[in-house]
Amino acid sequence: MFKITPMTKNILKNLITKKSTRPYPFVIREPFEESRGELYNDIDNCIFCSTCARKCPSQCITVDKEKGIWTCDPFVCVFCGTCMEACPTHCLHHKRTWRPVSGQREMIEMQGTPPKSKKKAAAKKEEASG
Amino acid sequence: MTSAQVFLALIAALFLAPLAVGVLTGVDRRITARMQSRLGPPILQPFYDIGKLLGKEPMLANHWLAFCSFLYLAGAVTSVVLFFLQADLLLIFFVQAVGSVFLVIGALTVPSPYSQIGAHRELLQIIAYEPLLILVIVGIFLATGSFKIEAVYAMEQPLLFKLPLLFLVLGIALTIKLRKSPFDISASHHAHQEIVRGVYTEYSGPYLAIVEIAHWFEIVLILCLLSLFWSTGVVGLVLLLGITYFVEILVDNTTSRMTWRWMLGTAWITGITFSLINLLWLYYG
Amino acid sequence: MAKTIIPFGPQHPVLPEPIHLSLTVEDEIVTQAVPALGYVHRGLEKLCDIRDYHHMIQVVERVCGICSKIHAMCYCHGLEEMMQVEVPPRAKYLRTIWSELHRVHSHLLWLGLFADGFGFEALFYQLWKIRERVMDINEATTGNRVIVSVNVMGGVRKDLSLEQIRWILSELELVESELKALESTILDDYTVKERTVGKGMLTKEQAYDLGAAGPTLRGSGIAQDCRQLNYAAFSDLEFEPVVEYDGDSYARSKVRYRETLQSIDLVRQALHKLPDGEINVKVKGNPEGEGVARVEQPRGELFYYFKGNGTKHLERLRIRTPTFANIPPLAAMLPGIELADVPVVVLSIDPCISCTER
Amino acid sequence: MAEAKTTEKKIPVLATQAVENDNLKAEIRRLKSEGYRLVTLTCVDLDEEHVDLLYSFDKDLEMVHLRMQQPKSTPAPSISDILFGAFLVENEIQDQFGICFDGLVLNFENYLYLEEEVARTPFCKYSVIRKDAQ
Amino acid sequence: MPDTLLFILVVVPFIAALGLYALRIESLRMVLVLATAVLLTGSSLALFSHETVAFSTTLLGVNPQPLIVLLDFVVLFIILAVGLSAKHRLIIYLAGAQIVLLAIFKLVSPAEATGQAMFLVDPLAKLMVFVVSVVGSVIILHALPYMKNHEEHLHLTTSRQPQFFAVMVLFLGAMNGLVLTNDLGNFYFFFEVTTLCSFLLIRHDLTDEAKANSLRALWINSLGGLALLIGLLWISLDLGTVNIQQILAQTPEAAFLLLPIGLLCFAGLTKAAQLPFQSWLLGAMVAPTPTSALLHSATMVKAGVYLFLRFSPAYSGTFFSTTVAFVGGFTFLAAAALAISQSNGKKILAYSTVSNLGLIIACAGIGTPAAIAAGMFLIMFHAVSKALIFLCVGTIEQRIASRDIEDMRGLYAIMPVTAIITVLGALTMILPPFGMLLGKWMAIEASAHNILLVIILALGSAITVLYWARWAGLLMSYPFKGRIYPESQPALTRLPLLGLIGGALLLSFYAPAIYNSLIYPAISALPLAMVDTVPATSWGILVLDRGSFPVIPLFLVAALGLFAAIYFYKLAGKVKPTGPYLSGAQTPDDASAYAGPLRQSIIPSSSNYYLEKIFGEVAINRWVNTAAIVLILLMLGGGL
Amino acid sequence: MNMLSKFLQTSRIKSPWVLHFDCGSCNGCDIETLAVLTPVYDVERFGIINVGNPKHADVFLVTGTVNHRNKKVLKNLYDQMPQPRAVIAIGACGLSGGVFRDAPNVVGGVDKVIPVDVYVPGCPPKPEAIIDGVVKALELFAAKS
Ligand code: SF4
Ligand code: SF4
Ligand code: SF4
Ligand code: SF4
Ligand code: SF4
Ligand code: SF4
Ligand code: SF4
Ligand code: SF4
Repeated sequence: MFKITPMTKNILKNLITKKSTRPYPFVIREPFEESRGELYNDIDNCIFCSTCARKCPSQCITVDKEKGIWTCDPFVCVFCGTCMEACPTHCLHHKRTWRPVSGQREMIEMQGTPPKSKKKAAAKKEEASG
Repeated sequence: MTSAQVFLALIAALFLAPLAVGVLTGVDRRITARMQSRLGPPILQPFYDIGKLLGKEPMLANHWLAFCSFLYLAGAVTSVVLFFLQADLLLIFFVQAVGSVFLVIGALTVPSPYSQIGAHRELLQIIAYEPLLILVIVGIFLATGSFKIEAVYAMEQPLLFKLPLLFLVLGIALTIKLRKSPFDISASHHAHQEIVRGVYTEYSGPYLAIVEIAHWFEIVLILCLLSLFWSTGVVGLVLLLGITYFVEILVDNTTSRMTWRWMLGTAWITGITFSLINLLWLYYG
Repeated sequence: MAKTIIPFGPQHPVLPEPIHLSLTVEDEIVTQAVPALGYVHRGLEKLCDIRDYHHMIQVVERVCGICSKIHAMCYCHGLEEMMQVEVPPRAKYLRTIWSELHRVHSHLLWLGLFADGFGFEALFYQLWKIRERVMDINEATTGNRVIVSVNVMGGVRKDLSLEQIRWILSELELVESELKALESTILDDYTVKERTVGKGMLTKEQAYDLGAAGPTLRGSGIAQDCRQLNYAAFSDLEFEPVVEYDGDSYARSKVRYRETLQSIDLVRQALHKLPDGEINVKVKGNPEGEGVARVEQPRGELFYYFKGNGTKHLERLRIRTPTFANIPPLAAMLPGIELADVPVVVLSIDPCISCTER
Repeated sequence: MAEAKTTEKKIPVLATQAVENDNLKAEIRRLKSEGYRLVTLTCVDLDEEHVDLLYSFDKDLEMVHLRMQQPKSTPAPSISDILFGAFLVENEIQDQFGICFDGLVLNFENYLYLEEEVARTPFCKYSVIRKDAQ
Repeated sequence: MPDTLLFILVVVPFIAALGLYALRIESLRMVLVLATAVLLTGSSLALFSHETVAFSTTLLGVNPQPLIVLLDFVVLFIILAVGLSAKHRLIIYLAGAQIVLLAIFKLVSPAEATGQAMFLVDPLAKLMVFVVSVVGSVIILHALPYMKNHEEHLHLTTSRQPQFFAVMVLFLGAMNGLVLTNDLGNFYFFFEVTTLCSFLLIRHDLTDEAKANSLRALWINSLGGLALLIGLLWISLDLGTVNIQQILAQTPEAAFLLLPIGLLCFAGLTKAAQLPFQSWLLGAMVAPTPTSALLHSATMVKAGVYLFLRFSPAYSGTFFSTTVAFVGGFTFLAAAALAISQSNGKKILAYSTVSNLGLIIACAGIGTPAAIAAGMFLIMFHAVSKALIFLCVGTIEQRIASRDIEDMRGLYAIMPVTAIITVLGALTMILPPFGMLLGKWMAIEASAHNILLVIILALGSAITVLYWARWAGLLMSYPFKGRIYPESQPALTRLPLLGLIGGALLLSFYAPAIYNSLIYPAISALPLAMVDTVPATSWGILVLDRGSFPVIPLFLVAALGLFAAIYFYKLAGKVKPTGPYLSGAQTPDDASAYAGPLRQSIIPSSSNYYLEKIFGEVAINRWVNTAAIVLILLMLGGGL
Repeated sequence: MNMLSKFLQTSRIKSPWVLHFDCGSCNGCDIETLAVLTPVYDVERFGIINVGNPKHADVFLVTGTVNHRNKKVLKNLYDQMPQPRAVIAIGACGLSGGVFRDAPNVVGGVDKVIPVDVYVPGCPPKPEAIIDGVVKALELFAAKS
């Protein structure tokens, strides 16, 4: 009908075999190949097309095409990888390690070279020539 | 006893014994962790816990908690001191009951449902283990002819041979007192249980530290009682204590927490049956 | 006589999630239990107004973090049916594999919490130790331990390599053998049975009338499992719904224990039969019209209702989760039990409040 | 990535059976006696005046839906006296859409999920000020 | 001199009773009661100065015997009349039988002829006189303001206080007579007077319940009276004497006398409300609280156990004695268990009384010197502590209009002084170094060779802790920020409480001294069959041959602990207050309420566990009563 | 005296008892927080115990989005924690409301109600990240006194 303390075997085995605890802060395990950690923009390749901002389900990316600023709120990002897949130039990547903890709010702001829009470029040209 | 002996006994009772129990609890937690395939806390963890608690901001839901926590400590300490002074066993038992009663009264003074339920469960634990302890003491009396501890030390043979079943009965009481599974019903180590931390719920910060220290003294007392069962040699005594404690940890890790109804029934029925058999055997055997 | 009235929750160490029960007890016997909800309610169904239907995949995955994959699958499956998208077979198999892995980890998690509910700490820790292997499989194959985000409309985002398949099979072997080593503790231990057998009785009729779902329903002797609807790859796989007849907490835990082994077996079958081919198709257009979808979550039948209006925003998204269906049966189980059994009985329906309140 | 085969789309419709306030309870009783199990209620906001209430039932994995058009201003009959399991979802709809249910066995009076701070029905496109259920 | 003292102790109350009944003026009544109380207290204390055992054949030179005979019949006829008017068959038969038997006895009695010492002042008697006169006086004083309030609550037009105080005072005299007399015939008379007093006081409020309960008390006690009378007749026929000392002197040889002594003990059981006769005492709780305190816990019921202790030498060492121990022990355990299931404060006290008397009877049954000493200790400490708690409950009841302990939750906030006194009183019942525990300790140590008995005592002792500790705890249960109201009481209410608690503490402290001066001489003189060393004291430590109890040292340690605790209590007043833990659901404006379902703000409440299903009267009454009857039959059989 | 205060100081860092409150999380963060207690991560190594009672806790782990109902609970629990204490917000939801921040019944992150000392981003954060969070909170304790 029932057994009395069948757990004993397991318990005693644990006592003499290796413990399963990973000594985390002292030994850091190699992250998996696929792990989606901190998001990171290879800003030089970014064309400020805003695709990532549109596709992001948390709406945490803002792209300022004028100034060439790509901003992401790391406290809102849910690390889903959608933006990375949508980016036409493949300049977005997830690092394999997680984003470090912090003591206050912060934004990720990256400054790149904004692509010259045709209109503006033309205007500039005019200026230069004029 | 000479006054030097008394002095030594006081030192042992007041300082060495609780320190030893602190380390023992640390070892206990370590072994438990290993049994669960974990690394576990440092051996000195119980002391850090106490130190941390002492340094916390005091906060109370009722002043009487402070009052009662000190009397709990006083009761526990006095009983241990009396033991080291080799007083009357039954008296020691009644003195430790003072501590337990104040722990409960303290918990009852707060109109908090968890604390109240914990206190009632603690009372039920008290009525479960108190008769058993009295019977163990009576067993010792029947074996030695006296309630005084010195009579035990005068024995030539370890008490264990005469009181094997009563040793098991003491084991039940020990499990209840150590708050170990299956009897961790009124306050468990951590709080994954239905009444949060039961009697301890409302004691916090320094007051919780006092309660924990008092609990150490209670453990000292009950281990001392255990030690009486092998009073003839130090090696046997240490072995007996070690094995008993290990078995306690084993039981803790291989059983669920039971309900108080189960506890009351089991403790009384098995405890009293075992005691009765052992006592009758002593009396007529 | 005065009553004891206890606020059980919203924060309570045995309840992993915030739910409140006002318990009235007498000598620790529960005479009345009134629930209060709303501590997790976010109103996320309404987010479909401002997030398009692709975004919503990520949102519904976060209805619940435990069986997240299955929410996303149900959502995608329902919309794909509405939009008449044919999902490639390999994607169907992959969805099945991950969803069953979620069931394994969810059941292991539950068995652990259940053990903790009746104070069996060592068992709790062992089960969670085993579960870490499944979490590792999740992370290694999808990139995240818990919320895997692999579903997209029209298929999945990640593929499995041959090497990964082999590794998963060997890990599952370990999970299975380690779990079986605990079988006698979970099912036969005296103290465990003492705490679970006969606790929280729900008869077959009650379970059916009150609308119970999943293991709660199957533990009362009704063999209903939405996987029999043959969504994803379930039409190709062999399985029988797990049924137990006693209707108590023990029966429910037995159902879950057996389902864990069953799911491991299903993953294995699916991995062996995994067809080659594409893993997703491009989905064009916007959903229009009405549709429903049902899949089997670890906790039971999950029901989605969609109403589209031809724009990229859904008109209405309605999610009915299994715990939502299991709350009325729970309310019927509570009166008359001991206070000490409240956690056991509450946990026995495997409550997921996050899902319930959305 | 392959293109989805988008063979001439037709708008999917859900097969439902229309009911009125008056015969709702009778229908529910009929379904119950035929061995159907309540899955859930779904409330869909239609316009400023109306919502649709969908009652979904299941029997051996086959679903049946009843559809009832309900004016927002009048209370709908509660079926929780017939099927206790419905009380939770009816309370939810009270909270989210401001529809009142008559004869709810356990009535959270518009405060199942929401607090006093929330002044408007959150799930209606044309939100209304939440009323206290009487 | 002892003559005068005896006169004051026994006769003056009778006279005062007449006076109280006749005088209907409140202030005069006050004076008279005060005077009687002072007189009684003074003379009972004065009695202690007479170290030697004193005898007296007459009272102030008058032989009261004929008067006693007359009064004896008067009492019996009153009982008969009560029975007739209530058409209570049992009472009629019992009273009738007693009248006939008494007549026979008076006709054949040899007692008067021998002209033996009529009164005996030995330590046991002194102890009892002390309990009756001092504790009794304090209770009667407390009754003065109590009864005034009581009648105001009842809106009585004509005061019934004259009767009340008359009976109360009369009772004191009867009790003193009962413990001092050395003549079993007179003993019977006083016994019947207490029965009658008890009856009158229980029905004092004249409610239907009171009347019914008083009749129950009357028939059960009359049953005891009948048993007593039969035993008496038997002994007088057999031995030719009813002089207690002579009986005791003869019994060891005349072992066949155990059955009549068994009958006397049976009477003791009914008077002490031992199982299965407990029902009359529980019913008696309908009476005004001073009555309960005086008759039904502090003094009258002690007449029953007094009988056991008095006759303990007669049966010591016999099988009968062992069965007495079991009867007492069983009542100790069963009544304690029954007390768990009660929430009515007075019923708890009633069961607790029954239980403690059981323990005393068990002590008498164990019959070693240490056990007898324990019994005497218990009589004294129980009387003081129990009277105190009764008066506390009475005081509380008049304030909160309930005697349910659940309603006393948080009493500290409205009656801080009374609450603390009550808690202290409860603690003196269960904790060392107080006297009750000392007695219990001696009892257990003395009974340790009787395995079954010691198991019973161990269980009973633990259960006793349960019902006292939870009561003590709930009195103090109030929220930190809750306002505490100062309490004002009439001096005659406050002083008796303070006096009794002070007395309880002091007596406990002086327990070794009391032992030396009073109990040691008593038990060393007893012709006990159980030869065992008599406990001794040294340095405030009570030493048995098997153990020791350091009373004074423990008191010192306790005082130290208490001072430390009070110090920290004071400090705690400055600590940050917080509400109780309520799972985080507390409402913003009141930390001790929580926001529950349906937007209600709920104040969580708690209730004790009464375990009705396990220890309830319904659940176990039948079993324990049957078991008790079997034990009593065994006891009487043991007398054969 | 110095030794004693030093001991108390060390103790504070060596014995952080945590209180975990699910403040409307999807369970993802909760199960990771619980996982941290289990053998594979075993934070009892650092003396961390999950106490489930604010009166005994030093570190408050909060997961999930704050809504109108649970914000009161959050505040209540925080108020019952004695000093010194630290609050750790876990996961995108606890930090800001995450993917749900625009949902009708969402107030926002934990710091809208109580001061947060450490933010642990992720959805859900890995158990290792949660351990990092607690370690960071301990640094705060060390600095505070
Ligand atoms: S938070 Fe910003 S920078 Fe970081 S991963 Fe997300 S998008 Fe990239
Ligand atoms: S990972 Fe997801 S949530 Fe984060 S920025 Fe990219 S799309 Fe947005
Ligand atoms: S999608 Fe890629 S290229 Fe476009 S803005 Fe985002 S990061 Fe830059
Ligand atoms: S509760 Fe007692 S036994 Fe458990 S850890 Fe604390 S001191 Fe040790
Ligand atoms: S029951 Fe929970 S809190 Fe207690 S020891 Fe086990 S895991 Fe820790
Ligand atoms: S049942 Fe729902 S909440 Fe649970 S894991 Fe599956 S999808 Fe998530
Ligand atoms: S049932 Fe629970 S685990 Fe599953 S999705 Fe819902 S909340 Fe999450
Ligand atoms: S952060 Fe992500 S995993 Fe955590 S509660 Fe929010 S949605 Fe769930």
